[in-house]
Amino acid sequence: MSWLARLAAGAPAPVYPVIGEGAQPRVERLFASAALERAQSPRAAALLLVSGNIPEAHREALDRVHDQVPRPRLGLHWEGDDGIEERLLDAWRTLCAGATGDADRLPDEPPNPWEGEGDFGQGGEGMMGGVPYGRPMAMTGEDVRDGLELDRYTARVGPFAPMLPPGLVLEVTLQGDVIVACDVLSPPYPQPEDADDPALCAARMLRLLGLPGPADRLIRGGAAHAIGARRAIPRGLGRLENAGDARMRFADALRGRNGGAADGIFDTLIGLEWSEAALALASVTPSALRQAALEVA
Amino acid sequence: MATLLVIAFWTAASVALALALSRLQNRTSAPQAAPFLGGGTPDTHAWQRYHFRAYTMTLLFIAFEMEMMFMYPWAVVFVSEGLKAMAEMGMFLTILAVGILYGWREGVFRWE
Amino acid sequence: MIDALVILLVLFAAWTGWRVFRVDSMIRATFSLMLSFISVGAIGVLLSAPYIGVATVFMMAVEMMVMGIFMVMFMMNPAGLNPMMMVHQHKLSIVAGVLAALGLGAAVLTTTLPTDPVPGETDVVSDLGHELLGPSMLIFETAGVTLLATMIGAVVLSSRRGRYGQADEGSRPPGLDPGGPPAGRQPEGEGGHHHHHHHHGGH
Amino acid sequence: MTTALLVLTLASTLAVGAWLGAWFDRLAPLLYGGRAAGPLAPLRAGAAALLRPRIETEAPDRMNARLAPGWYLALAAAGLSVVPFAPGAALIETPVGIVVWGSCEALTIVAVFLHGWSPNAPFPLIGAYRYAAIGLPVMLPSMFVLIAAALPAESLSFTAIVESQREVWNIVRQPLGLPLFLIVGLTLTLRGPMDFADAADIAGGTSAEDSGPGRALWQGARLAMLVSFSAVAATTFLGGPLGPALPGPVWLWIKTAAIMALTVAVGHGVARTTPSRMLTILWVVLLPLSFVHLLVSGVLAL
Repeated sequence: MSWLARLAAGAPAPVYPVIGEGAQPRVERLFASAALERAQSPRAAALLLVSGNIPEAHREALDRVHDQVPRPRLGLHWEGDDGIEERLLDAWRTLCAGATGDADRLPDEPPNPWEGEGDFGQGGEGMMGGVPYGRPMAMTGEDVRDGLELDRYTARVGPFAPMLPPGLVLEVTLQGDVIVACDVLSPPYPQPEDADDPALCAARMLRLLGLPGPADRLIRGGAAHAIGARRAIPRGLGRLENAGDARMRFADALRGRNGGAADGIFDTLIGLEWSEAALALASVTPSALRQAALEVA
Repeated sequence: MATLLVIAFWTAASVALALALSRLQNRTSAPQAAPFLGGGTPDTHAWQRYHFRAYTMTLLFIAFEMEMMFMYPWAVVFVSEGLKAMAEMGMFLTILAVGILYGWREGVFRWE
Repeated sequence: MIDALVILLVLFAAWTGWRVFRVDSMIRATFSLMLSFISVGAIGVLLSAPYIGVATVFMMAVEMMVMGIFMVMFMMNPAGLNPMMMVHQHKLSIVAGVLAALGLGAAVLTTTLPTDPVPGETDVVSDLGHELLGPSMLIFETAGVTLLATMIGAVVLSSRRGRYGQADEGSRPPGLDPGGPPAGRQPEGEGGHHHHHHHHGGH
Repeated sequence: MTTALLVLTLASTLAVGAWLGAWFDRLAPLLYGGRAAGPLAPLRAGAAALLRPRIETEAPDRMNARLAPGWYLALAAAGLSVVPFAPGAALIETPVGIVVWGSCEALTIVAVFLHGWSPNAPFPLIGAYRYAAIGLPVMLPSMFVLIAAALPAESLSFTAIVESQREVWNIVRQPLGLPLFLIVGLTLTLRGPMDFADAADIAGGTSAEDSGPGRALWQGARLAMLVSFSAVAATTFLGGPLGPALPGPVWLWIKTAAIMALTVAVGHGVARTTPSRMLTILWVVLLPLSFVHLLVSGVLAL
């Protein structure tokens, strides 16, 4: 083992958590206290922590996230038993010692066949045509805000996106960073009642506001001392009938109160900028969001 | 001249470091290279005619910034010219503040 | 030594300027142009105009950033994923370019330029400041008014929102031929979908 | 000879400062009752990142993906070069020091934008454009603050700005300057309330697709920029290398470390609002404040 590897083995294990059914509260509590690094994307991780049941329909998405962790990588399953921290640290040390780790799960095929087509083999034709490097280019369309008809980018985000609740798959169409169309393809996974704990709900908002320290403290049972957390949320964002807006729900969660139903939350997303949309979704409890998603999905 | 040589030296050193570090690379498979969307997939390339929402602001900004460039030489002679400098720059800034007020009233300092 | 550096910088500026038309990506083209301007600014520094030289770098950095944003917004195939030709009307542009270069070069070479070396100790920045507050004051204040006009013009032309409602309300795109029907997508009738309270007047 | 010594001093200041900044980041949980990490933690994290492989995204702008962290680091080094380590001893002794630093700030926007543009992936792209929207107007308070500091010095050079603080530091006679400049620093180093490039709601933004050595270099460059910004702030507001008993460079290091700690603490404790609101705040609140700051500094300088 080189000195670099020995040094690296002492670092907190970089983990990307994949949260399945019923695992959200325990994963959030694990990362609030353990000496682990919760990676924001699989690119920054070496370990993939899969916790809870993943439905068959999301198997491919799981494999994709798994493959996006750079090799050498290791995937671990966790069903809530003790000693997960040691298991993760052991796995990290094994990787640092030169283990080859898990192989890719998805076949090494481009999203569209393209090689050898076009003048330079790039797969495209003309200015905008074909599938250069395996994908087509975005095309123009209507906008909901200023009427400039620029490109619309459509993608499915989730079910394991770090800024969305686990299990939620949104098919969003963006113009720039503003959502111009949005469909719920799959609702968030069912979670135990514990996931609606106001501390966990407020901590999710704090994380989106760039305050992981206060968020961890809140989960461990302390008070969140942060400057401007409530005022950073725009007034009127994600306003629902009988449930106020995101700022109010956040203030309620900090006071230890849970919000009510979230019906209609997905309709408020159209026209929001991406970070506003993420805040609006995080401002309602997982159970309420699941109900709202089941109604529109 | 020393200025240029020093900056050229730092640039060359940093670029050399960046290139040296980028040589350590694995072969990336196609699913691994796909953009990260939390398990989801995109329809198209991310590069697009990107709808930048603050475009009017950038035009205003350029005009304002151009004006700011006059202020550097002004700052150097401010103390020696005294009130004259103060009055002149006050006038200049007032004219430009009108532009900012106008932009604010038209609501350009937001995501359009 | 300074001569050699100036020549190197001139060559670099010309090369990056040429790259602007040879790369496919708008972003690469934009920042090639920025590098070209930066070397021109560096030449300014070498020619004892430190403020003008460094200010050029400063200005060009932000301006090219803005230009890049607009280039990507409005150009087809902005990242050059499909190879393309960055120039139109080749022959005309080559002729125009060569003529302009020759003309400007001739103008420089035939003019008897003043040989008035700046003493090393001169504080050129404060000279510039005194100039702005003295003989050039009118020009300086005129620049302020001009920039105000620029700001207002930019807002009027590009902002959709405004105090008196949407800027494009009731507007129609011009026809492809004089007096012809409006080009592009037609405004929808009143029965169009008003899902987002979004007016479809004239795209 | 002096030049070689200054180059060495500067490089080691950047390296040691980057380590210190990374450690401050790991001490920040203490503010929130969490566990702090030891001084070796930054080195361990760096080694861990260096050991990981680099991956390449789909059809990336390969050249810019590789070079963007390098540009960022070069800008941090160039910015630090205009800071005098002892009265009159800057690596770049130029009459237009604050304009050189301003250019470094402006080019930082370009470097961050290129970092987000180059992977051809949605979250980095959103981060890049957001950063451009916020970073550009942040230039304005920065220019106002540095111009205000140049008024009593009657010069644009940092050496003269240091000299002008022999009697009283700028933090006393220009009280609004440091808070405004801190916002600039948070933007330049992608931190906390001004981290619109690498935010959590876009999975790490411009670095969402980074792994391995490229990631390590990007994070290192962020920390190097923190050092440069803090040194510039210490020079502009805390008298730089001026101070009794100890030699100039030591004073500069102490003051730089203090500003770094302040920046890190603010970065960890202040919430980040949405980019649209931040844009309004910048133009409607911070820009008028900068006007007031310049006016007050001007009246006091006369």
